[in-house]
Amino acid sequence: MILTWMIGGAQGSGVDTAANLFGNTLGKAGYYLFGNREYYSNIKGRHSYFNLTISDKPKHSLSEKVDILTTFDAETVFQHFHEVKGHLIYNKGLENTKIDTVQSIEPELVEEISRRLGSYGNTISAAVKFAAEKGVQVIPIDYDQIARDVAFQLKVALSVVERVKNIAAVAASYGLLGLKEEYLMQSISRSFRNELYSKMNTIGAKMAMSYVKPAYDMKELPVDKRVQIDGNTASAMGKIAAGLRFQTYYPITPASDESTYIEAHQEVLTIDPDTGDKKRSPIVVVQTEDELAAVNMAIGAALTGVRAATATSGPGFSLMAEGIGWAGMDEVPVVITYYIRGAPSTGLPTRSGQSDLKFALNVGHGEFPRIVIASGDHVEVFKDAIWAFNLAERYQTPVIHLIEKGLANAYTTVDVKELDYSHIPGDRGKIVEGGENYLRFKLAEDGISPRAFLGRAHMYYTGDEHNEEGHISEASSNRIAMYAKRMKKLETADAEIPETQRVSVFGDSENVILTWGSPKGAVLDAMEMLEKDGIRVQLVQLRMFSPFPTRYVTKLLSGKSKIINIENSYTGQAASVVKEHTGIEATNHVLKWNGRPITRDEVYRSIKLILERNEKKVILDAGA
Amino acid sequence: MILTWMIGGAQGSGVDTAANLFGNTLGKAGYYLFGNREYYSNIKGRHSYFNLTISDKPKHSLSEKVDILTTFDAETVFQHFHEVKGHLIYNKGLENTKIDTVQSIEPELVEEISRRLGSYGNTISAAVKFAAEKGVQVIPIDYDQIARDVAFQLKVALSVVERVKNIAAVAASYGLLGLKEEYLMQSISRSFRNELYSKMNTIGAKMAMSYVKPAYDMKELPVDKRVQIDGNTASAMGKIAAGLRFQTYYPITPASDESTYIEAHQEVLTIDPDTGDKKRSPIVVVQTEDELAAVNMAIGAALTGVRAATATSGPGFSLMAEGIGWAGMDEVPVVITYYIRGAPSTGLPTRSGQSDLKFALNVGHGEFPRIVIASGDHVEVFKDAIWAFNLAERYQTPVIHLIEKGLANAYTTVDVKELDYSHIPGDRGKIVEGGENYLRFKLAEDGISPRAFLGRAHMYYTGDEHNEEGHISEASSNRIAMYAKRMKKLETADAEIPETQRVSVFGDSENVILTWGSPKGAVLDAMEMLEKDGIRVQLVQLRMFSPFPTRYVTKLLSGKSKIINIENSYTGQAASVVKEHTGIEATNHVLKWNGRPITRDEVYRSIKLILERNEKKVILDAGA
Amino acid sequence: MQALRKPEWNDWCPGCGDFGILSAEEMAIKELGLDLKKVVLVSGIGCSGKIPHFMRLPVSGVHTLHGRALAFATGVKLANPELEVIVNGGDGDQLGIGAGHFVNAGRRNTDITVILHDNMVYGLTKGQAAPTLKRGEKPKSLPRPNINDAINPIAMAIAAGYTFVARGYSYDVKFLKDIIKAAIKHKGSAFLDVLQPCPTYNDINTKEWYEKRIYKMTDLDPVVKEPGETVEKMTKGIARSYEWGDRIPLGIFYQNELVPTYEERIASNAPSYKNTVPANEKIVHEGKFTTLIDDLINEKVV
Amino acid sequence: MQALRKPEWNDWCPGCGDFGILSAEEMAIKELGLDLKKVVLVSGIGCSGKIPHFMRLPVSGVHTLHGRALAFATGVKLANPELEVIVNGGDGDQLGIGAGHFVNAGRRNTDITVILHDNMVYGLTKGQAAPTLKRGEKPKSLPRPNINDAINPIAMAIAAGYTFVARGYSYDVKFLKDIIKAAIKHKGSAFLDVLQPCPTYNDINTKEWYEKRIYKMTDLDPVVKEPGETVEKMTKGIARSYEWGDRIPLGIFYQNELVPTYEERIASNAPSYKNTVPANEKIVHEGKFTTLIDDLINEKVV
Ligand SMILES: Cc1ncc(C[n+]2csc(CCOP(=O)(O)OP(=O)(O)O)c2C)c(N)n1
Ligand SMILES: Cc1ncc(C[n+]2csc(CCOP(=O)(O)OP(=O)(O)O)c2C)c(N)n1
Ligand code: SF4
Ligand code: SF4
Ligand SMILES: [Mg+2]
Ligand SMILES: [Mg+2]
Repeated sequence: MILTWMIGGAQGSGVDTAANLFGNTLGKAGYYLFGNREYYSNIKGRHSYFNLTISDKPKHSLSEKVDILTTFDAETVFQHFHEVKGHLIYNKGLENTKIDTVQSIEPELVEEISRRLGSYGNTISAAVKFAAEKGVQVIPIDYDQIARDVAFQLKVALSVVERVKNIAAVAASYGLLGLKEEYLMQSISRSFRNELYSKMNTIGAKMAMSYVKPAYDMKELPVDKRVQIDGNTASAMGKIAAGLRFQTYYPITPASDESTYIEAHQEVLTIDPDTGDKKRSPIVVVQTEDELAAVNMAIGAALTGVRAATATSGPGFSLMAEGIGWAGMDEVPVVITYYIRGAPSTGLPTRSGQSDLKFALNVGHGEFPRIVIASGDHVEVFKDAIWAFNLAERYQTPVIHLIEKGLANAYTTVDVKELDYSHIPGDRGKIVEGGENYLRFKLAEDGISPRAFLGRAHMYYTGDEHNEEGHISEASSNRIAMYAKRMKKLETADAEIPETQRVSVFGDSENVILTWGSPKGAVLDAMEMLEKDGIRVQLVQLRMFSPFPTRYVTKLLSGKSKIINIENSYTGQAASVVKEHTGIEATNHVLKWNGRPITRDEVYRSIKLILERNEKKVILDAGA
Repeated sequence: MILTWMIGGAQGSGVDTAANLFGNTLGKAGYYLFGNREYYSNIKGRHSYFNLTISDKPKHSLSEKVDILTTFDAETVFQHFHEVKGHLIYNKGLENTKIDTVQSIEPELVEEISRRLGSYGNTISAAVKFAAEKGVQVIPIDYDQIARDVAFQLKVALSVVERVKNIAAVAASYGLLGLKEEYLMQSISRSFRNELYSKMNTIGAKMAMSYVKPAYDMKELPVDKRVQIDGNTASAMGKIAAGLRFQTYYPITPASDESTYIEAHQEVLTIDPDTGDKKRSPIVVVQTEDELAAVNMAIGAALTGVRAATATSGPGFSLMAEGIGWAGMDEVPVVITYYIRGAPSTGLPTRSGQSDLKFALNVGHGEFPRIVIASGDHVEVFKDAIWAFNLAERYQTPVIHLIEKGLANAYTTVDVKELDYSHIPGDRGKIVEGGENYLRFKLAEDGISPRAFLGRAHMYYTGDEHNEEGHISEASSNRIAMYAKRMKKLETADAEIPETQRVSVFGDSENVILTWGSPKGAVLDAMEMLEKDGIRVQLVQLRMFSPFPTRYVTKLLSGKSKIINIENSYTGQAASVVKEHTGIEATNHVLKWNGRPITRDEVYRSIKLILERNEKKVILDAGA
Repeated sequence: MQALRKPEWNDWCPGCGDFGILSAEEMAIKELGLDLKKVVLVSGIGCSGKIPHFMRLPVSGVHTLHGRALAFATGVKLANPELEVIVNGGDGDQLGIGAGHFVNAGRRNTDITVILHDNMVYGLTKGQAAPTLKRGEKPKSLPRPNINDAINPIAMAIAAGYTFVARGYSYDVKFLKDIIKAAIKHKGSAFLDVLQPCPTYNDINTKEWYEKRIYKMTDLDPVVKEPGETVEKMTKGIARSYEWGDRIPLGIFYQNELVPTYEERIASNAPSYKNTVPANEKIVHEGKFTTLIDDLINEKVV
Repeated sequence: MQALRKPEWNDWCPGCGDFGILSAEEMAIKELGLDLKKVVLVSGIGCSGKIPHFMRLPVSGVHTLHGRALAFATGVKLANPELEVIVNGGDGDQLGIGAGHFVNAGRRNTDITVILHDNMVYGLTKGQAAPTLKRGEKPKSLPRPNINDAINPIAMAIAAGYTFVARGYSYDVKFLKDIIKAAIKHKGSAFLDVLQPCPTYNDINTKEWYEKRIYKMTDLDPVVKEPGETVEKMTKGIARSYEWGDRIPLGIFYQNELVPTYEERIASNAPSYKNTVPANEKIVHEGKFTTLIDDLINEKVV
């Protein structure tokens, strides 16, 4: 069972709260959720929306069309009417609103929507008619009447109850599901501590529900212990679990929510290994003056032995290039959580993308070992955040953890047992006390010199080429050996980290889908859809790009009929990285660079197109 | 005829002047030169040396061994005695100096040299003996006596004439050549305007020459009009020729010499196209507060229509990542001259390398077109500097011009006619006046929108995704089109720029040497040496990395027996770029990462090793 | 002056102080009768950074990178000194990530106008503490009270070398407009600290809060009339800028036109700069380069 | 205190003012009897940046990136407040490329000591103008006179929020040593402007030049004894810092221990920081993580 739902509204108008409340209700009712928030780089007034997949089994992707679209403003209808296949709930009072009077819609988009509406006209009524003619049930709701009634009942001014429309929209859509009303009412009273708001929304919700009749016949399901988390939180939790003690950040979308979460949970509970006593320990969180400071401060902290990290996204990462190089040169374990958003430059700051992969792989002048991992879903985000620290300390090198905005701001429900990490040992690598003649950069077969913490022994660090002691050295033979020692670590890592941990494989077929990051979910969900049509494909998901699992990928891709690269970029970067390492070329490409996540429907359709017509390049464009 | 010569001495002790004086003298005598300066990241006291190839035909590389090593200090002898094959001139007064008393030699190096000297002992005498036993003519000079005599003759204190030792060392080596004494004397009087110094050096030179007898029988040769230039100057001249009007920089080795040169020649002579009148025009040169400012200030200037550039090296380039992305997003023609030095991090700041290639190719988050070219010799540096501006304006995109330290600080003599650039037309691309409804980012088939200068019409720029007018736009369809338009420019460039201009090919053979940048010279010179042994190889020199000449390189490399990649890096970056684009893998690698340039002897030996024994990877280490 | 095809929709929050700055800036440009084609607004990233897109006059806009507006603006101005360059940026933009450029631009005194949207928060990233937020304050979006001390932008600007340093308030549009006009007319780098309420995230320094406190200085003579007065006027301006609390002064804190502009300084080293606009030079004519390098080559002939 | 295996060869130019700073710093560390293992010198890039390699005491050294020493140092100190962190950097390093960190570090008042090697040139890159070089001056390696105004580091530091701001002279080693000791002992960010002749590139501000001009201030009481005095002492310190020319004052310009350090401020939000050194925490014990996240998970249970 799978149901897709959407709500939209202006930023700052309470649509966030409404969507979360709806999600919570469904979660409580035992459903798995995968939801994503799309929004403009704007604080108030521009259009934002939530796209939610609700299912009795875990799902990891979005759909292109939704069963239910619930709205209370005009823009949401204009932006999304063509995406609805089941029910469209709209504000009756806005029927005559014309598209060109909705100022928050960008001129390009007005043109496009007008073209789409064509002869239907240019009003909400036209859009609704368009949908209705395509078989959508359209449900007008008199939100103004509801607001007036609520204001009257509570004896407050109309302006006070303005926001009841959000919850009314949620409630109307909830009413279609066939679930118990009390679930929703409980969510409302949990969400609104303020008594007036709680009452107002309860009344409003009931009124709205009276407009609709159950249409989807959903039942409550038994729930295991489940959490609802977004990618930012998953990463933060993973870091904290791994023992993070120092996090720096400079505000940037979509990364800073991670740091804000850590800041709000700055005192963590720890257990004293010797006594078993529990106590609070501090995580130092510093909002720095810029990302140059953020990365270098984290590096400085890492030298003292704390697990230190920073989190940023494209523009900030660009500023970290030099610092990451120093960490590589000085063999500092530091984790950089890299949230990828729409690029280049300021780009689409609140949208998603995967076009920063090759930059992450090549950041910083010169050659130094770096480890780059990429998560494909929320559980991976959580566990990779732990893995990242283990890798950083074991190989004494910066680790870049890639998470796309499409995961960061997406949320999902996960069975708590999936977050169990007790099988992941904490690995701090070669740590020593130091002592008198300690040599921080002692040459070693595997490239890894025993590391002492700054403050425990005396030692030297420099970004210049250095000798074993850490003093500047320009001697040719020292240079050759020290450089090779550093690079050797990557070979050691390549030998030690099982390739099967660096690539995930799902299914088996002569037709392979190659992807990484968030498209994983869409591909997995599409694979189920394809399977119903009797089509089997194999998914090869790249989890670590450096050191690259060359042998395994070569083996996996050799002799396949089709290698279909699916990516949120223009040039298909992962495919070119694969080719660089293996010489094997993707045969087909499915690419999307409009900043919106890839949906399972798009994957489904593209794969069919490719298998049936051998389309070389499919360009995707779903998402308003 | 080819002769190799070397002089060394502590930084700041006048060895620069001495080496230049020697070079000028040989240049005047009609010889072609190729010289390189190696030095520590230090102002005074550490060892520096010049390695010079002198020939009757143009040469473009250094040798591993030198015919003549002339010295006046102890360190130079210790660092280089094993590299001499002909004559070693040294300071008699230092014969008993022990290696471990020379404090400026790094401890790693002391150990290494001591090992090399082995049972010979640990003094200058030991080193001299080592050389003598290998057949080297050793020439002790009593520099102290010379200094005393000069001081006496001129009636000045001994301390005043300390520096006569430099010129004496030069003169002694000059005496071996068999060239007319007056050439040297003229050079001395041209170099030293100060009468006392001129006299002192003239007398000292004569005295030193009396220690030696001609051994090389060189003759003066007829000279065409020839210039002696280093890479920094060649780049500066090219930029000025191309119409540079705005240059920013932040001091950094080895880039800032370019900017200092431009600053010193800030008012250029121009010819008025309409009247034929000549006048002076200013080049604005700004020493900025950092490289963030440098790149962004140049971009700002470029918006107004001037040809604007900046020059930097690794650490500075790392800081330019974000700015370059903005220029890519906003289609700004800006040239970044990227001097590559020993990396990563601060690395070997005064040494050479090629390990920044992939960073340059992938700099900045996200995808945007960028053009990356690399020069292999001084003439290419000059012409590429012009080409860079033409490309930048034609494709409205940042152009990165790669020059290694090994070219920047190397000098050569070039026939003036080689610098003729009258066949290169100035190409400013699509420029318009603008006018009322000017759209800076108008969609165009070839991706190139007509460009008006800021101040001529009103227009908008933003690093956010934008519409044709330059206003922020997040609409999906606009994003798809605008992004594709930008990327289209690279395809247009790929279609327009002849691939033969992007790859240079020398010779023909089933065995190909693949390289780029400064190793070109060493390879060409080695090819002559190999030819004498009856060995033919082909050189494929990559000149442009983006857009990559995929078809031509594929054609060139397909079906070859051996593809030997020669590079100043650890991982062989150009080879991996080639593989990424063509799927073709180098069969053998010759790699060097000690910061010293590749010599022709190393190439010669490596190729033999590879052709004879199919050595997979040859690691080079020449150069003190 | 012609209207745009269609003005961009202004997506600042209702009640945002940025509206006042926009209006004042438009009025100042209009009243000064500037050639609009030659007016270039250079801005940083933040709510404030969007200002060029929202201006209803057909000037040009360059919406740059977070913290880098001053670098871009300097490039624009020096390459074409005929342009009127105005920089707008947030407090995070100019004094956090951009502080290095802010300080070093003061040392140049390029003839530009710099307007700080001082709302004490990082607006566009959802209300984190900006460098002008006082220590201990906790506007609603901060999880915990701010632990950084505030920068005093006026003191910093005077110390850095700006030659016109003033403060305005975004809802007193008329006064602000007059100060912007003075800043534009000023020869050299003019810096304007504009107190800008952010009703969405800053619930401490609100309109009401300011309007109880601000007043226009009448007792300070900020103008340096001869070089000897410089240090005295600078320190007086700095001292006054620390007045903050019950009373917050608006107006000019320091002004000095005796310091040469960067343009003048360039011309002192390269006299041709005085009467040549680099951006107007025809560097290529019918495919031929107009710059001659024979002299440079001859210098290098062996 | 044990000697190093072999001290690094010091490759500064003969007569460089950096030698005096090195000696004074060594003496200060020795005389304060600090635990040498816990002393960390963090430096930038430049001649000055090499100082940790040259120190003859077995302290630790972190030779960082050009302009970034303060960021590294802050990370070191906050992760392990038991360490004594001293930052050395050039004027280009700290006030040019590092100006943003310089200003913003003042706002934190972390308990570190910052020493500026003020030689007015970019030494290691061959003598270009540094931000403290006065406009119009032309030390020998500049092709043309400097066209930037100089930064006044003392004024800038006070304005930025450093709570101990002083000036020393590199050849008066004893006086400098005493000031460094005071700076290290000071609770909060201490900034020291050290006049450092560069005999190789700065032929204007030489030893002789300085020694005719410098004097030790005795008439300024720089210490803030109660909060009400703050602005007055700050502005007095700033005003005095403009004295430059025939007479150049050395000594403390401003000192204020009433401002809480960043460490104290962190502890005010996270009390466990008061008695926990993050760097000493055992975050992994026999392969098991010691941090418990059950509460965090429970918060998110649906
Ligand atoms: C290098 C970089 N880091 C971070 C960001 C994210 N960012 C966008 S706006 C903003 C803050 C804006 O605050 P402020 O400058 O005060 O402007 P306001 O929104 O308050 O006007 C930040 C940090 C960015 N765009 N670039
Ligand atoms: C990002 C970056 N830009 C430029 C450089 C080159 N660089 C090395 S030292 C130096 C200047 C040093 O001057 P200063 O900081 O005053 O120190 P000093 O040598 O005078 O002690 C510069 C610019 C660098 N290392 N990194
Ligand atoms: S967040 Fe604040 S500064 Fe930004 S637009 Fe809204 S009110 Fe204005
Ligand atoms: S260049 Fe100047 S600052 Fe650097 S070591 Fe030499 S004298 Fe000292
Ligand atoms: Mg702000
Ligand atoms: Mg300096």
